[in-house]
Parts: sequence; structure tokens; C-alpha cells
Amino acid sequence: MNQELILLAILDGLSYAALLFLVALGITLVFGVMNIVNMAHGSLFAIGGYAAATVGAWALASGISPLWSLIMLPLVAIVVGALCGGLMEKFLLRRIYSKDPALQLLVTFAAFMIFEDLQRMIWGTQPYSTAELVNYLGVSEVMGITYTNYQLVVLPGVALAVFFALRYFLRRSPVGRQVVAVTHHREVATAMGINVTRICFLTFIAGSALGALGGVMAVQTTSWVAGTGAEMIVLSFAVVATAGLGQIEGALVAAIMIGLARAFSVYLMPELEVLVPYLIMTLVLLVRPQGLFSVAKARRV
Amino acid sequence: MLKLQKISTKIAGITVLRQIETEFKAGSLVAVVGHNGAGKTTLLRAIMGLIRLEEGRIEFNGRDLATVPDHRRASMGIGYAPEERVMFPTFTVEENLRLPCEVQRMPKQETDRRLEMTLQVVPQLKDMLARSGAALSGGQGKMAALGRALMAGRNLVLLDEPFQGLAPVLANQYAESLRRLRDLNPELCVIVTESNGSLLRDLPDTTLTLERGELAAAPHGASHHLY
Amino acid sequence: MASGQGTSRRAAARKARPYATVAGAILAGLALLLPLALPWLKTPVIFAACFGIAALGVSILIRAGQVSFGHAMFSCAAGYAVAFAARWWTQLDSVALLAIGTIFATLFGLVIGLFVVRYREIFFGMLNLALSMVLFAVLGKFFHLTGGTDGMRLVRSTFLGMNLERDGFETALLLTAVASAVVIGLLVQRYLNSVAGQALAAIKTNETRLEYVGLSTYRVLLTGYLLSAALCGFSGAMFVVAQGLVTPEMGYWVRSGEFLFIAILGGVAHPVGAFLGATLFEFVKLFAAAYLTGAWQMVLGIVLLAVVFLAPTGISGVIVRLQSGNKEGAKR
Amino acid sequence: MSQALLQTRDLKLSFGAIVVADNISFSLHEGERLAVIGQNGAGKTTFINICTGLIRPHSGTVSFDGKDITGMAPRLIARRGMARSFQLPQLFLEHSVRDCVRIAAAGKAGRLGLWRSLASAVPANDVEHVLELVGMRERGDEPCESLPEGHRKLLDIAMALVLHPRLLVLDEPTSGVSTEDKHGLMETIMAALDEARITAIFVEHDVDIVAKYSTRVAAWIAGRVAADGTPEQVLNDPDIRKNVLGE
Amino acid sequence: QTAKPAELKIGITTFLSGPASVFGVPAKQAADLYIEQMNAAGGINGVKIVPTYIDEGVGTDKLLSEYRRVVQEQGVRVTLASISSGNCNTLAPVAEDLKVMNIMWDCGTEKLLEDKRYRYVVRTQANATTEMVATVLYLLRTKPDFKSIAVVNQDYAWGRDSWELFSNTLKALKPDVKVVAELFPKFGAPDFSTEISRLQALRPDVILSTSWGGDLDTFVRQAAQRGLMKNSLFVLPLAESSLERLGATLPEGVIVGARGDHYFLHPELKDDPKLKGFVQKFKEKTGAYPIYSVYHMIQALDGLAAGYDRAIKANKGQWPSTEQLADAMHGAEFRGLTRSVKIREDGQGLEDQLLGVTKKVSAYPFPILDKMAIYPGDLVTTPVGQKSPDWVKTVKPDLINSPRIKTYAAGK
Ligand SMILES: Nc1ncnc2c1ncn2[C@@H]1O[C@H](COP(=O)(O)OP(=O)(O)OP(=O)(O)O)[C@@H](O)[C@H]1O
Ligand SMILES: Nc1ncnc2c1ncn2[C@@H]1O[C@H](COP(=O)(O)OP(=O)(O)OP(=O)(O)O)[C@@H](O)[C@H]1O
Ligand SMILES: [Mg+2]
Ligand SMILES: [Mg+2]
Repeated sequence: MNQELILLAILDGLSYAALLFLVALGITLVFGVMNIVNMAHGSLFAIGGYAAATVGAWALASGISPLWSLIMLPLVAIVVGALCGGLMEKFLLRRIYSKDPALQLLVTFAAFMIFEDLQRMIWGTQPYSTAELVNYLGVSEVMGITYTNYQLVVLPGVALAVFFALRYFLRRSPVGRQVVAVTHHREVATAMGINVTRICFLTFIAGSALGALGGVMAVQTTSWVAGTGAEMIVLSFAVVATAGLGQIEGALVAAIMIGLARAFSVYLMPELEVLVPYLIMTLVLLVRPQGLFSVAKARRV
Repeated sequence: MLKLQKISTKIAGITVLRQIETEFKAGSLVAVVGHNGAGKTTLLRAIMGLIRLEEGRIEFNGRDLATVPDHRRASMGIGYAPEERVMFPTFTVEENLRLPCEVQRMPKQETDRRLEMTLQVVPQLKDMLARSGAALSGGQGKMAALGRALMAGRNLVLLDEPFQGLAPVLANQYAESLRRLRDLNPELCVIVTESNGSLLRDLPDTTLTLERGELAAAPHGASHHLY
Repeated sequence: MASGQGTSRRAAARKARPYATVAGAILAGLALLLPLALPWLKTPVIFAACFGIAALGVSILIRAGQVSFGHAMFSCAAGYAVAFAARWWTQLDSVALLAIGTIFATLFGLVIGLFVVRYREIFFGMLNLALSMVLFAVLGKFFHLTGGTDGMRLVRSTFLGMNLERDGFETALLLTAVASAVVIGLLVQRYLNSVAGQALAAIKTNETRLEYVGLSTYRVLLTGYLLSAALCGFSGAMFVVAQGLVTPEMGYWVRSGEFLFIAILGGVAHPVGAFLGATLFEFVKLFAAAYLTGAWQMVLGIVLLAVVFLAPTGISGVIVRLQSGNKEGAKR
Repeated sequence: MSQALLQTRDLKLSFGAIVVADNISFSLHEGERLAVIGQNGAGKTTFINICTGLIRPHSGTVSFDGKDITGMAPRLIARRGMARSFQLPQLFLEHSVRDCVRIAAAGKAGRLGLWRSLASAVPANDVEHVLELVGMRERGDEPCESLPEGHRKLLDIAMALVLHPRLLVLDEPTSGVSTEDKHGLMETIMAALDEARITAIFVEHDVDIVAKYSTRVAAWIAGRVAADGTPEQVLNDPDIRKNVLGE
Repeated sequence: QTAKPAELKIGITTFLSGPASVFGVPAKQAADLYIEQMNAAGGINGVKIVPTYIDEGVGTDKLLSEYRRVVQEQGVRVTLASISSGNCNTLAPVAEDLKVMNIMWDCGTEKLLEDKRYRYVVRTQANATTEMVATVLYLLRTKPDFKSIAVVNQDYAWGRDSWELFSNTLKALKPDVKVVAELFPKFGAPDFSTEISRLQALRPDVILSTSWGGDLDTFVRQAAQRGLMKNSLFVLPLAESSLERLGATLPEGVIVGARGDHYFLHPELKDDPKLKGFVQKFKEKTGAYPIYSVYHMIQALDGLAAGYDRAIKANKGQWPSTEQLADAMHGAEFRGLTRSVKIREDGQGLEDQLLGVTKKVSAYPFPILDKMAIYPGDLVTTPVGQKSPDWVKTVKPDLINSPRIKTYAAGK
């Protein structure tokens, strides 16, 4: 495999990694803060996609420049996240924070099922898509291979932007620190004056919005069909575990590893492609049982 | 400043506090003593709003605490040191100490001032400030928890067995510094639970004795003195 | 409080036997009698039993605080073991096939378990998921051998030497399924109260202490893992023999999710829960699919939510509470 | 002099800048009652953690009953007859008080039966006896989760006692136990130890108890054994009085 | 002697959930429409048809249970099952055991009827072999001189099997073609950019994809966006079902198949009242043109009707028993919306195959088929008693230009 192909593989890998990262980030965040594995995350991804496609169609109909979607799309994500995520948190999760993690898992699983049918009821069974933005942004040649600027620039750009924003937020901002405190001990966090309910609400919305954003970005190049979400979710689980509990840096590294490995496997041994994420995860955990980055655990003895 | 009016609590169906009726005056240092399982921790948790009241009401500076969201207590100047320490592991000890002030958006210099004061009371914290909250020893954890309670507690400080597992030398010093604390802030009310009376010596001006969740007439300075 | 329930669960679980046993007996009775009236019920009942057994396996690990997202892989492995065995030795008896499937799954569980038992919480769950996805993909890849996603069909084999028509064969399977469900339920109950079982539950709360009293968390959990693998395996084998077809779908993560779903729906307070959960799941899904075509997932989801909020300890949890409630009532 | 039951040779351990074990060489003989006192954060618990195999020292060795046990798993060390209780109680929170002790007893018996029920697999009288000792018998059927801190300590100790060790290491057995019960508790435990001729180390901050129940006292300061001797010697050592006891 | 029932209950399995509902839902709509139409015309020999739908999307085991319920509880004696080959595999033997007339109405697996003789199971449309052989022939006719080919199929049974058949046929007819890449991205993959980059680097003359639904749309869209279709000839045997959705995205000159000879602009029958009428009706009701699953559904219903007519004739005008119906189905010949279909003695239907090349016209917002050719079913179907894997290896190049193939000049 010569240098050109290696470079190509890297390009493909990165754009895929960007997408994967966006989706996984939401799960990581929610899991890190609330210790809930959000099975419904995939649905938010799917709904985000559908919503974006609908908006895209509307934009096309009303003939406004696709550039506007650069502004509209994030909004779509936030709205979807706030709506679905907000409702989910307020009416489902909030009642069971104190309960067994297994139960919380189950509730999100239930939400996932309900969303699945809701999607079909709202958007039907025929594939949805919107390509205006991608077409508008055009393509560029890399060593004789045509790439859409969207996947070369926009996807990785957005992913990195989100990453740094979130990182700064959690590390530097006071609210970010409250979030971290909540992850460790709700009760004492409350006693210290932190409004745990609000923090969880916001975090979950943020997580959901990230999931939706993933869908919003993905639908630009993909045809959306019933059950799109289910596929993505499993992958991002792998990312979360590889990353280490609630580690967003980890999520980034993991996503890139998986993205690249996948791309190379398509070039070298396509049959392995599907296995790659799981093999990587297994290998990483073999070497680092707590994932790539692990958190300080309170001393118990 | 803090009135408990006939409060009772149940945990898992068992009544743990029964008809507690008492008042804590500003500037008083009250010890709540009693056997293991008497209900001391539960009493403090009830004040912090971490347990629902079955009946009765808790009044703080004239406000019914039931109407105050749990997390607001800190900003009302109530500090709490839980029995099982609980430092946030990913923060340094200093960040742990500053957290309660930071949360209520206290101005920086104000926070620094309180930290200053806290370090006077618990000097041992000075050389722990930069360390991670994750790995403190039993006693160190207690000190840090104490410190964190003092940071938030402008008006009321609830300490659950603060001296548990402290080397005698420290226990004595703290008894001292708690007294000093009140000289610094005469309005401050401190409630200390202790299953180990001997550590308190003559520190408290009042001692309440809990027995099976009920207030008992205490040996010295019985509760009625408060009225 | 989660652990709070845990206690009441465990404490009450022993007291709960009579009620739960009654529930189990009724369930088993219905499972045997109803199909006489409505023959079409045989398949769903058999499947429900299979799901119940698998869920029971998963719930063993839940007691240790470990949630596996990949246990369908053992059902699936057993299924393919059965299919291949049936292909190679065409005259193998169904019962032999069941045995082969279970044994294979158990060995498979041993291989996987030796590795994953070192992990906890999400890492445990996700590793299982990963491995099951690997199996799923591999089965699809070697489609020359495995028939890809269309899977492998089995021709109906003899049952205890008898050459049965579909109807008779299914009756036989029904009996086997229900009987083994009962036996397995009792055995698991026994295990959960045994030293190993209680130690397993202790893993959830304090591994350090467990080590300090001289017990090996690794061994304890591995035992539990093997048991759960074996149960999922048996369920898978039974499932395949009944369905006459095995597909990689059986090992897909969604199936693992369903196992979990049932386990928690039924509650881990008592083994009978798994079977109650499975029955509820099977029939809700069946009728939702039949009468609310296109909305069965939503219905299932809503039922699930209802259970979680109304009976957080699952069906068996309710039974347990009923009983302890009565006990208290008796005292007063 | 008889061969040491527990012996450590220049144990070294530090967490980053903090030295928690600074060349600790130390030996304990059959039948001794060693009280460990010291400042908070001096390294007492860590020392115990090293001896019981929870933490590996950076250098140095631990030997128990003449055999090297450095870095051996706690499980194996426990099987060899060294049991410990914890400063922060370590319980099986979802089990009942009695079951906690039973599981410990089963560990002692070293069998992981899949068949016999926990209750029948372990000697009942033994379990009850230990519960009696720490005065937790009447609370036996309660879930440990509902125990107040003090009772958790008692149960924690019971779980160590039921292992019938040769060496029992207690990390602050009385902290959190109410004054009225403290001495009674130590009485009964010590009596039980004498009866079974069990050697014991106990970390303790309460001087009266140290003075009353130890035959030997070691004082920890900043990861070193600052003083080691009879209670009189150590408790009157001016340095110790100043830095640890604070009079 | 079975009495004439008041109504004829038939069970129809189709995908109402999951990705394949792309086919399942239109097919259901078609069935509703057409059954209404049939009943209006007096149903089958005066008996009205009453359909019960079973969702294939719930998973094989649930489907099986539900199928049993419909048959054993509701007394359905005739079923149409199903879209997924996997489900056909499961249900066929069950139907045989339960003595239920089962019409496989859309699944493509050829193995089923070749491995075993069924009395109660027939197929009213072609199978994978027919479709793939026809596609190869059409490809060789349109672009005889290509050197290299790459395949991008969904990683599941259909994707694998169809490629097996295609490549073996191709080897038999044009051994010198080089297969430069065999890519099987996972079913429902959201992104093919890596595959596309690789294909761009390889520059094969021909790229085959038997994918369908969202996967096909995504692949085509991403390929088009990145100009892959400029350098390689695309062969998409199932694209007839995506034409309308893809609209302008699909460029001209792409080979498109229809899994049969059905197409709303059928060169012979586009003005035939039956086809035309239904296409209009369907478009009014659903807003879309019929896709192949729709035609297959109607073929199945017409096939059933034809079977009953034969059986009733054979039974001297009496209503037939299921056995008699089953026997009559074999050998029945009938016409759905397009050319007529004959069911062989092994139960396999002989359905002609239509292929064409995309061409953009002003009349429609999406490309239509041009340079169409129709391949007679019997010409490209494995003869009775033979197995497809062996037979396709024996096809001879003279087949490519067989006179029986009907071709239609390029529209202007
Ligand atoms: N989760 C719980 N479930 C049931 N009962 C509980 C629970 N928590 C506490 N209790 C009961 O409440 C009573 C008071 O407990 P509390 O912790 O307040 O005692 P305490 O005075 O703080 O004891 P200690 O001095 O040991 O800390 C105890 O009898 C205990 O059994
Ligand atoms: N895992 C760890 N990582 C970093 N530092 C640690 C760790 N464990 C212990 N320490 C530090 O080592 C020192 C000794 O801790 P240790 O628990 O042994 O003290 P101790 O003597 O038991 O004190 P106390 O009497 O308060 O229990 C303390 O300063 C503690 O902060
Ligand atoms: Mg307490
Ligand atoms: Mg200590």
C-alpha cells in the first residue's frame, strides 16, 4: 500500500472519525455525569437527521442559499436535543436517578423503542435525504481522487470545535466543575449548594443535542431510513468504553483510532471492516482495563 | 436562628427521629451526643434536607426550610460536613474547599477571606491544599470535610462526628479553634454530633442527648435551657 | 434507594418462596394447558420459555451488579453448534442436539469468561457486546459455511428416538421447555442462596472485602458467568430446535438487550420473575405486532416504562412485596 | 526469642512527593498486643494495606510466620491467617448483618459450594458467637445498609473476627463507636483474642484505650516508626506527647 | 368436498417496520388497492378476499409465532410470504407441514425450491438466478468490451448470493474480466466514502451493486457527488425501486434492473389499460409510481386467482380443497400487470426480466429507462431439477444475442 493510498485512507478515516466522535461524545457526556448508558441516543441521532432533512427540503423549496443551513443545522440539533432530551429527562430519567443503574438503562431502552416508532409515524418508511449543502460546498481533488469539501473540511472542523468547546467548559467554567462534582456524589454536591436537578437536566439536553448534531451532520451525505440510529449507537458504545468513563479526550482518540483502522481495513482487508471497532476496543481494554483515559477514583480503604 | 418543631422522620418504614423539638441560638455551640444509631446523623441530614420529614417543620431565621430547595441551604450560609467525609476525587483539596463558595458565586476575595479563616481554624489543611481529594487518609478527609463546611457556613455549621479518627493532638487543637471560630464570628451557630463525648470536653455550651431518635434530658445544659 | 431495594429483595427473597412458587406453578400449568386448547400457542410458549431461561442467565450477572450487553452470543453459538451437529450427524436426536448446544455454549462461555470476568460495569457490558458483535459479523462473513444472514435450516430430527410430525414434535418440545424451565428455576434459586451465589451478590457491593475474607472474586464471578452462559446456551439450542432455523440475528445486540429487558421486567428477586417477564414480553410483542401493526415497539416501550415506574423491582419484586406486606399485616 | 510472626524489612513506599513508608523495619511476635498511634496521614493504614497485600511496597519485604508474603493477594494472605478490619467499614451493603458474617465464615471455610445454602454451609454457633461479641446479634437480620456508622464498625470487626486469624489487624476499631460502648467492646474483643491466643495490631487514637489494652505501642510519624516500646515508654516519650498526643 | 367459504382469508407477511419497509409498505398499499378492486369484481369465483397482514419486521421467531396464530387460530389456509429470503426459508417448511397454500411473493432465494420439492409452496416471480443472469447478459450486450469490475453489495445473504450468481455467470460468459474489488459494507452502512475513494483509485470499468433502499440511495448519492460515476459504468439491478427517490441524483447511462419485466413505461404494455389504470390509481393513492414489490404483490394475487380458477375447473366447478388448490397452482399461467408468468412444476415462476439504461427526460423529474431489453424467463432460469450454482457455470455466450431477447430502440 503506497503513500498515496495511506494518505487517502487517513482522509477517509478522519472524516468518519469526526462523525463517530460527535455521536459518541453525547453518550460519553451523559454517561460521565449521570452514569446512564443512554440507549435512546441513537434515536436522537436519527431524529436529528430527519429534522435536518426536513429543514433542508424546506430551505430548497423556499430557495434560500444552502449556506444558511450552516447556521440552521446547529439550531436544529439544539432544538431536537432540547425537545426530546428535555422531555426524556424531565418525565423519565429524573424519577429514577436514585434507582438501580440497570433500571435507568431499561428506561432509555424503552425510550429508544418508542422513538423508533415515532420516527416511522412522523417521517414514514421511505428514505430521506438532503444534499444541497454538500453539493453547494463542492468538491476538491486530492491526488486524482475527488472528495467533497464537506467531508474534508466541515465534518472534522465541527468535531474539533465541539471538542474544544466542551473541554473548556468542563475544565474551566464553574458550571463545568459543578457537573463534575455531581458525577461523584449527588448528595454532597447538593449539600455544597449545587442544583443537581438542573445540572442533570442541562447535561442531558447537551448530550442529546450532540447526538442530534451527529445526525444533522450525517444526513447530509446519507439516506435516512427507519432504524438508522440503532446501527450508530452500538459503535459509539465501543467508543465510550474505549475512551474510559466519561473521558471526552478519550472519546476523541478512540474515534480517530477506530476511524483510521476502519479506513485502512477497507483498503487492505474489507472483510474486517465491521469487526475493527470491536477489535480495537478489546485490544485497548486488554492493555488498559479502564479505557484510554481513566478518572481518579476516591480511595475506599 | 434554627428551630426544630416536632420533627419526625422515617427511613425504610422505621421511625428514626421522633418529635424532636428544640431551638439552636445564634452564636451557640451545641453538641448532639448519643449512642450509635441514636439518630444524630439523621438529624443533621434532616436539617440539610437530605431526608424528607414525616412531620414537623424546620425554621431557619424565620423561614420554613421545607419551602427552600435542598441546594439553597448552602447559599443561606449553612455548612455541612458529612460523617463519611466525601471529597471530590478529581479536584484538589483547595478546589474542594472553594466549591461551595464558587457555586453560590461568592466574589473571589470574599472566598479567599473565608479560605484564610478556614486555614486558621484547620492549619493542617495548608500543606494539603494542592493535593488530590482522591487519596486522603481517614483523618485528613475529616479535616478537609470540616474545612469545607466552614467555607460555606456563614451562619450555621453542621459537623457530623468531626473528631472521629483524629489524632488526639488535633482533636484538642480543633476544640480550641472551634471556640476561636466563634470569637471571629459571634453570630455563628455550630452543631457538632459526637458519639464520643470525651473528645468534646467542655467545648459546647449545650449538650443534647439523643436516645433512639428522641431528645433525652441531658446531663448538663439540658435542652430546656435554650428556651 | 437502589441498594435499599437490593436489601429488601434479598431479605424478602427467602420469605418469598411460597408466593413465588405458587406463581411459578400457575405459570407452568397454564403453559402446559393452554396450548391444548389453542395449538398455535405452542411456539410462543416454547419461545417464551427460551427467553425466560436466557433472561434468568443474564439476571444472575445482574445480581453481581454486572450488566452484559452480549449474552445473546451464547444463545447464538449454541444455535450454530446445534445446526452444524445436525448437519454432520443427520440422525442425531433432538435431545442430543440440546445437550451439544448447551455444552458448546458453556465451553464458549469459559473461553470468553476467563477474559471478560476481569472487567466491571460498562467495560464488562461493552466487552460482551463487542465479542457478540464479532461473532455476529463472523457468522455473516463465512456465509459459505453458515448460510450468511439467511442462516442454517435444520430438518426436524427424532425426539427421544420417536419420529414425530410437526405437531407431536412441538408438543414434545413444549413439555421439555416447560419442564426444564421449572427445573432450571429451582436449581438457580438454589444456587443464588448457596455460598457461591451469596458471594456473587457480594461482588456488587464490596469486592475488596470479599477478597479479604479469602474468597476469589474472579472465581466467584467466573462461576456465575459460566452458569449464565450455559443457561443462554440451553435457551438458544431449544430456540433453534423449535424454530428449525438459526440466524446470526440470534446473536445481535438487540437480542441481548431483550434478554436484559426481560430480566429486569421480571425482576431479579426470584427466578420465577424471568419467566413471568418473558411471558409478558413474548405476548405483548406478539399481540402488539398483530393488532397494532407498525407500533409494536412503542407498545413494548410503554409497557416497559409502566413496569419500571410502577414496579421498579420487577414482577417478582411485586410478588415479594405482596408477601412481606402480608407478613407485616399478619403481625399487626 | 521466638521467631517473629509478622516481619517487615525496610518497606519503602511513596505517593508522589509524600513518603508514606520510610524504611519501615518492624517485627511482631506471637501473643503481642501492638497499639499503633500516630498523626493523621502518617501512614498507619498504608502500613496495614501493605502487610495485608492491598498495596505493593516499592521496595522491602513482608513476611508472615516466616514466609515471604510481599505482594501476595489479600485473599491468600487472609487464608494464611492474617485478618483485618477497616478504618472505613467495608461491608456487603445489600446483605443482612448475619449474612455478611456468614460469607466471611464461608471464606474461612474456603469453600464456594453451589449447592448448600449459605446458612447451612457455615457453623451457625460460630457466627452467632461473633455477633454476640460485638453486640450485633439482635440486629442480625437487618440489612447492613441501615446500620449507623458505629454499628458498621462493629460489624466490620465481626467479619474479621470470624476468620479466626492468627494475627488480627484492626484499623481504628473504636473510632465512631460511642464512648459508652468503646471500652466494653475492647474488653470483649481482647478477651476473645486471649482465649483464642490471637496476636493483634490495632490502630488507635484514644490514649486511654491504648494504655489499657496494649502490651506494646508503636508511634508513626510521617511514614516512620518514631517510637516503639512499652506503653509507658512511648506514651511518656516527650516527642510523642508533643507530636501525637499533644499535651 | 370443501364447502365454498363466505370469504377467503389470506395472510400476507410484509415489512411494515425496519429498513425493508421501503418495499413492504408500498406492497401493502398495493394489496389493499388491488384486493378492493378484485372484490369489487366479485372476488375469486364470488368469494371476497380478506387480507391479514403480518409484520416481518418483528424478527423471525415472532413472525413464526404470528404466522402460526393466523393459520391455526384464524383458520387462514392461504398465505403470501414473504419479502425476506430468511423468512421464506423459515415459513416454507412450516406451511408445508401445516398444509397451507403459501405463495412466495417477493423473496429471491433460488435455493429454497431447488433444494426440496414442495407441494404447498410456489413462487409467483423470478428468483435471484434469473435476475442476475439477465443482468449479466444485458451488461455484456451494452458494454461488451469491459475489462474490470468491482462490486459493492450489502453484507447479508442477498448481497452475497447475488454476487456469487453474477460472478459465476460472468466467468462463464467472459472469463477474462478482472474482479478488482469485492466490497461488502455492512447492511445499513451510513457512509461509503472510503469504499468510493478506493474505487476511484482502482478505476474499474464496471461497478455492480445489488443493494436496495437506503443503502443504494446513499451509495449512489455519495458516488455521484464525488464523480465516481463519470469513470465507471454502474450496474444496479434493483435501482428501479429507487429511481423516483434519487431523482436527478442518478446520472444518465446507468444500467438499471427491475426484478422482473415490470415498469410503468413498459415498452409493450405502457398503454395497456390494466397496467395504466393501476399505475394511475396507485399514484393517486400514494403519490408515487409503483416499484417492483408492488408488481410482485399483484402478481401473487393474480397468481392465486388463476390457481383457484384452474382448481375449480378441475374440481367440476366446486370450491377446491387446499390440496387441490396447491396442485392447481403448479402449472398455472397468469398475467399480473405486465407480461404473464408461468409457474413450473417445481413451483418456480417464470418471469421475464426487463433492464434498461437511465436517461433524463423533461417529462419526469427523475430518469427513465432507455434502450430496454426484455429477457424471457425460461431463457435465463435454471431448468427444473438443476441447481443454479452449477447451471450458471454452463451458460453459453451465444445466449447474449439470443433472438428470443426482445430489445427496444433508444427513445429519442
Ligand atoms: N437506610 C436506612 N434504612 C433503615 N434504617 C436506617 C437507615 N439509615 C439509618 N437507619 C436507622 O436510623 C437510626 C439512626 O441512624 P444514624 O446514622 O442517624 O445514627 P447515628 O446517631 O448517626 O449513629 P452513629 O453515631 O453510629 O453515626 C439507626 O438506628 C439506623 O438503623
Ligand atoms: N492511593 C494514594 N495515593 C496518594 N496518596 C495516598 C494514597 N493512599 C494514601 N495516601 C497518602 O498517604 C498518607 C498516609 O495515608 P494513611 O491512610 O496511611 O494515613 P493514616 O496514618 O492511616 O492516617 P489516619 O490516621 O488519618 O487514617 C496520607 O497523606 C495519604 O494522603
Ligand atoms: Mg452518625
Ligand atoms: Mg488510617
